[in-house]
Amino acid sequence: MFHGIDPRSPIPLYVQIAERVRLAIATGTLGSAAPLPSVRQLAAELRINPATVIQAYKDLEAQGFVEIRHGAGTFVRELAPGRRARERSQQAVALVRKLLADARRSGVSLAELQRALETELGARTT
Amino acid sequence: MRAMFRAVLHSQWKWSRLIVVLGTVAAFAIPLLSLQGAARADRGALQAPELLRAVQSWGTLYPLLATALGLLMAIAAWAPDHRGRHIHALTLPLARWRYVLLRFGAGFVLLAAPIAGVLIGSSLAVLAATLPPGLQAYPIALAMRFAFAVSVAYAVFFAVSAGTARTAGIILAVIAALILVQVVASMANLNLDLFGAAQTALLLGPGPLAVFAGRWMLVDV
Amino acid sequence: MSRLLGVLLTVSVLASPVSSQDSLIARLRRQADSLLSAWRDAQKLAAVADSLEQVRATAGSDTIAVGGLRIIANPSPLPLREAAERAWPVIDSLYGSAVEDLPRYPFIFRAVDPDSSVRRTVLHVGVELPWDLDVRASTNVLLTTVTAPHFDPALADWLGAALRPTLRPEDERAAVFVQLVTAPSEAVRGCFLGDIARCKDVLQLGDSTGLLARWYVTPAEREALVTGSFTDYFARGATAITLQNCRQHRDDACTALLQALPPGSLPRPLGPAARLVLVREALRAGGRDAYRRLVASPNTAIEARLSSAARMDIDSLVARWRNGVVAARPKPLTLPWWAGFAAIGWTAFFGFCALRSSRWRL
Amino acid sequence: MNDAIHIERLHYRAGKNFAIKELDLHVPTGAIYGFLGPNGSGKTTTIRLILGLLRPLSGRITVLGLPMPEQHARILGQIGYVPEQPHLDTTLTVRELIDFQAAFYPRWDRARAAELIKRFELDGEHLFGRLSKGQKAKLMILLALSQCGDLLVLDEPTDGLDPVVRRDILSALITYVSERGATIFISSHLVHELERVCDWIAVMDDGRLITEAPMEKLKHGTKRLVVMGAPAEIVNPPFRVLTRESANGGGAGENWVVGDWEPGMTSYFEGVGASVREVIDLDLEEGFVELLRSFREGRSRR
Repeated sequence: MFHGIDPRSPIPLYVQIAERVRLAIATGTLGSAAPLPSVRQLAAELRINPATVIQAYKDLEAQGFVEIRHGAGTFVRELAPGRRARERSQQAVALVRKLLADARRSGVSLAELQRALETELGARTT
Repeated sequence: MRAMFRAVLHSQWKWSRLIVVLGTVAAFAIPLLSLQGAARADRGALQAPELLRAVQSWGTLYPLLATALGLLMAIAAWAPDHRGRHIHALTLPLARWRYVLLRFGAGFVLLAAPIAGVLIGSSLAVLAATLPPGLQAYPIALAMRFAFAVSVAYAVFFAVSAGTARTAGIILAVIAALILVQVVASMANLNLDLFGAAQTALLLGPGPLAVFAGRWMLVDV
Repeated sequence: MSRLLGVLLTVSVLASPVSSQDSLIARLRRQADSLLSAWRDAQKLAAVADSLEQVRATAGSDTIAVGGLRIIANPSPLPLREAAERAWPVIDSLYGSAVEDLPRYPFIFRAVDPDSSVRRTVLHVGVELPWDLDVRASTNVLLTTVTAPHFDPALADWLGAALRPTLRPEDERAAVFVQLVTAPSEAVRGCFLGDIARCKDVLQLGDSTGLLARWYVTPAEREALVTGSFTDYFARGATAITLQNCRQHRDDACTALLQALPPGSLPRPLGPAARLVLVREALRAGGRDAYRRLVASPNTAIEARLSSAARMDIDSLVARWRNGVVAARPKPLTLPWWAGFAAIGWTAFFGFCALRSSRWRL
Repeated sequence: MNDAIHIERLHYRAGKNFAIKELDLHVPTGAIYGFLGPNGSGKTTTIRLILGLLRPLSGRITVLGLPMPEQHARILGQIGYVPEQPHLDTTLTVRELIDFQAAFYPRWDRARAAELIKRFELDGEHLFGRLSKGQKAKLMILLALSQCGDLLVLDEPTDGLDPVVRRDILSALITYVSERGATIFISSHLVHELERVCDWIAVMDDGRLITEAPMEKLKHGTKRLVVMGAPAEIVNPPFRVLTRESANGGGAGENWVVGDWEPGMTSYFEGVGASVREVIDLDLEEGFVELLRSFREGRSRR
């Protein structure tokens, strides 16, 4: 779930961790009330500062995704069904926005992008 | 403090095992060898003077052994530290002089073995040998003198090798200066006898080397 | 013819004085008288000179009289009075009654400043002493320069050293003890172990025939003696071969060599100290006038003189001597008491230096 | 002032050519404090001053609230130190070294030592001299951690080691920190590692501290800007101009590297009649390199 965390990217580590957890929740790999790895375990495994993991878990708690019970650890909260769908669509929007930024930087026009999308999707649906 | 001493002692034992064992064997053997002649009773009246000569010649080995032990033990105590440029010792959580004291004490504990070697060796030698009439054996006095000699030698070399290169340099500079002045004085034929004075200061009277200069006789009148 | 003439001449020469015999004899007598009177004058002159010298030496100096001692010395910081007070009892105990004639031989000292280079008139009488001697040194001077009442050559020969009063007889006895134990001679060892006859042999009392056999009993000793002290003496000339044989433990060769030594040069197994101690023992045992009896009959045998002085037979005297010596075993100089403390002190000092070394003080 | 290490106006001179001047350094308690700097910039010397191995000419050093070097014995009891070069005796075995160290530290944690020996697969009977570079580093880390110090001072602990060993060491460090909330003062050349772990970064060059800032502020505060039409002289900008050079490939564009950048600062450029075509993020390494270059140019210009 947390492979490929990149400390060199400008996005702070705790944001990346929070993203990954939200993605996992969205895709359902983390069912509701499923336990998240403990701060100590995750920090040691990813070799990052425990404070970063704590901050990521706090953000998730603030956004209502998880619930930190002191001494017992961190658990995914009961999510309203629509919440997961909304989370998935937000993920999609974020992906598209990133795609557009990359396209602009590499000078690809919108029309070409659209055509490539259709051929790619076409090939996928048949 | 006791645990620290045991740790320092163990490390120092590991570095100077060979020296201590060889030293003890030598210290045990010299008295026995020196009294070898005593057994030959057939020499009659000639036995006494010959025995005294033998004891005298073997006797010169004691101060040499004591100095060698002192020197080697001091080197064994400081060589590893010097190699690591003292970083390890300096980062230990105790006052610096305490660490030096531990090393100093550990050295003495290890030097107890050769001293015991002399004591046991000479006592055994005396028991085994038949002394000619009139001659007396002094094993304990000999062992005590050896112990003092070893401890003074160890302390001297310990101080020199514990000091930084600067202190060693200072000592060498002093000696060099003495030699220089003596040479200049002898060239200008002033009767300035520095070595004589130094010798009397060191050897005779309560000088540091007085204990080396005495009579190392296991058997005497 | 000439021979006849010669004879005539000699006869005439011989005969001529007869007439003038009495004139020659008279002349000779006159000459002898004049010589005699000249000699006497010279004697008187010498006596005057001596007394003058005496007066000059003693002029202006005070005399110190302690017991039988008379000391004439110029005023100086020399502690002569205390020295005399220390020396007198020892001298008195040695010479006993013979000290009455000591005052006739006063000490004449002149204290001089050893460092000054001013020229001093030569002193023919008395002794020059540096003026900075302490009491002990002055006492020793008195003891060594006291004139023995009756000088006796036979005794001196036998002793091999001058009989002097001593402040520390026990050191002398300790030295003799060391000789008794370490001398390479079976006889000496026998004496140490208690055989009085052997002691008399090694002290050279009694008849002095066949000394070699009695002094150096075993072949090993004889060989050790030859190789030890006579190697170069015998190495050259005819005796070289016998020396070689002696080296190969041939006892006859060694004995031959030793017997070939000129008489009296056979080294005595015990040094003079042993005999000195014996004499002191005799004088101590004999009471006040033991010394007088000792020097009374110079030409009788030594053991007779000793026994008469000590008023006991020679064997018991030698036994007393032996017991005194054996009891005087020297204190073993193994470790002076302060050496231990000095060593510990120096160890602590150097340890302290190690503690103070700069790296360790930060 | 609950800094684990607090240094004020530190002066130290070693021989003619090297000196630390006016060093002020604050390591907050509980932080993982990265100490970056090129070789010979005085990192090891600073660490030695912190540990009391060297005596400064002037200035005050307070470690864990205690003055150094007066209280060096007590402080060292609460510190785990891993030096740049192995400082342990080569003739002692691993077990002997551990026992030796244990005797000196009252808070020695035998369990942790045993657990680390297993985790690092160290053989107790091996002589320290014959261990590989990685094993030596692991042993020194083991000793430092087992001393249960509140402060770990690590002088390039993982430099020159293979990734596997580095991973083991870092995870052991992180576990220790999360368990005991200790402070780590780590000097290293592996910027990515520091980037991953540290929450504070200090950069030192030639005996002087260039900057000391939280990781986020340092990393996100340094940007490279592609600026068009900027005037030669700019008057007190809200950010720090580190370097300014014309873009390669001609044109009026210039590449600026700036520090203390806030997102809203592009408006400043409109004010001076210039425009920012692009704001490029820099990772720690690029930021570090730029910082050093600007510092050295600044120093050479002065």
